[in-house]
Amino acid sequence: MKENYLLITFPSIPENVGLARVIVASFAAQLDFTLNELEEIRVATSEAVSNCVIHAYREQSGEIQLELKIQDETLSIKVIDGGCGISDLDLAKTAAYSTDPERMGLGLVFMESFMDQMTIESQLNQGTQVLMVKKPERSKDSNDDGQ
Amino acid sequence: MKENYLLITFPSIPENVGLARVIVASFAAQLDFTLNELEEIRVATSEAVSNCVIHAYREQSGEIQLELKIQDETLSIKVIDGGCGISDLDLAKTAAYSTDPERMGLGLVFMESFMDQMTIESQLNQGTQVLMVKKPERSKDSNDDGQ
Amino acid sequence: MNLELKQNGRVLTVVVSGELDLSTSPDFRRRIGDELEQNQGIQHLIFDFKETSFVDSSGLGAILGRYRTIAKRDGKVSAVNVPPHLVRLFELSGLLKVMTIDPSLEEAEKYD
Amino acid sequence: MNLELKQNGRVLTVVVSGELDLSTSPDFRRRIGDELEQNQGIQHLIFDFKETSFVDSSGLGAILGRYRTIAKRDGKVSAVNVPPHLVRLFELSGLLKVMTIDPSLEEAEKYD
Ligand SMILES: Nc1ncnc2c1ncn2[C@@H]1O[C@H](COP(=O)(O)OP(=O)(O)O)[C@@H](O)[C@H]1O
Ligand SMILES: Nc1ncnc2c1ncn2[C@@H]1O[C@H](COP(=O)(O)OP(=O)(O)O)[C@@H](O)[C@H]1O
Repeated sequence: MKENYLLITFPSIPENVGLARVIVASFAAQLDFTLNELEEIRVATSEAVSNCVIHAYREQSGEIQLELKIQDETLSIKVIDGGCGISDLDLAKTAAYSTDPERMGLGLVFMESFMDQMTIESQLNQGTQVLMVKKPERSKDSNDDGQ
Repeated sequence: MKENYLLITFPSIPENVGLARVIVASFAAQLDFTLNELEEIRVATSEAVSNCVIHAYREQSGEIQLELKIQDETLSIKVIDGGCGISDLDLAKTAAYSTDPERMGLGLVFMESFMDQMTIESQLNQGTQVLMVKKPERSKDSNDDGQ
Repeated sequence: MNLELKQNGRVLTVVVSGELDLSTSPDFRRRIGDELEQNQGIQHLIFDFKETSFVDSSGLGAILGRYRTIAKRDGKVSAVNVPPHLVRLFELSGLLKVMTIDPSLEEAEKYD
Repeated sequence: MNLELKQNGRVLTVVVSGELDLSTSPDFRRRIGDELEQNQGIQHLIFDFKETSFVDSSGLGAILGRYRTIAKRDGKVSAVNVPPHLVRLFELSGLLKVMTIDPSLEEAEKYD
């Protein structure tokens, strides 16, 4: 199978973080990821979706969109919220920085280190969009046209 | 948790039938279903989504929408395609009736017998919408206000 | 889905593991079909479902299709190690009219 | 997530099974927090992660939070049966600066 996609919308409640992990991991399993890589994808997804629940919408409940895509043997995960937005992206990405004293400020760090690529776009009071990309190591060795 | 929903869109390729099963089963697990009931939900989902792939879009590829909802401790699954539609719904529901000689004509029969409720709406050349509803047996015993 | 085919005399045993549905049944049809065609000496078919995690009507159709070939050879199709949820599907589908469920592989192999 | 708390002298052992994330960490904080509050004699905390299938930064935060209480009592926090993927998260998060990974429960229990 060469290309596939999955668009998902769900409310920002903590119970759905685990659901998002299951969905992303099952979708990702259509590529040649190792168990360890799938584990990294699960953590990155968990962080991105948790951020929507905790930070983007805080006490209120909003909607989270997941856009999953497989193209050129590469997985991309877009996590989109319509929440409060991030005022300083560089600061947010700093290890141990969090606007919540109870939290570790490691979510964005994990997302960056566990995925090949991570980019954020955010607008205050409009929302945040995180794009994460990862290609199985085993597919990187082979020719780019797959097999 | 009282209410939840999940809206999903994906292309009508056979590989996504298994994915749909995983998603629906994980979502359904937020209710108090037994393993046997979850198995029935997996079969019903598999039949409904397979029908979109095989019958609704045939050789072409189209989009399938899944709308999952939890309300009043009840699961509802809507499977929507924009395919060829069904001309005679009663005939289609008949056991062993299939327009494809290779198939058993049991999909709709399984969906009806494994779920509490199953209704189909269809328009020729517009598409088909299947609604399936199921409440955990264990929740039926208790008061209707849950616990 | 993964298939393991073992021939023993006139009996072909197929161990089915994983999920047998729309996406895997074409492979199931082809692999077993090829084996039956290339080896006309095979008369009986035993499916071992111990490791089968899922079957739906696409899978049942694929199983039934293999029966048709065996019936032409006056053979028998039997199933062993059938998990409870599959027993129910086999019943509902009428597959048990043409396929027997045997208590064990040893019992089923007596067809030879 | 499921927690199993066992006290032995001044040591509280917590067997964590399942997933420790945003939805389960409040329960983790509360259950262990209550135990530590009600039982001021507890000085050391051992987490057994043998059955832990998933932890993310919400879970790591919940673990670190329990360390703060123990540190006030001059106690130690240790982890046993840590699966490889968790070792890496513990390292990356800096949690290993305050929590030791012990080779076995028996070893960890020597703190008492
Ligand atoms: N989706 C989001 N919407 C709004 N703010 C966010 C979002 N994601 C991250 N942030 C901000 O970036 C900070 C750092 O995020 P992160 O590294 O995930 O750590 P943590 O979740 O532990 O705070 C958060 O404390 C928050 O202020
Ligand atoms: N989503 C759909 N779109 C178009 N036709 C459908 C759809 N679902 C079912 N049908 C029609 O109804 C018939 C019976 O369906 P079903 O009971 O699932 O059996 P089978 O899939 O084995 O044919 C199909 O053969 C097909 O003609």
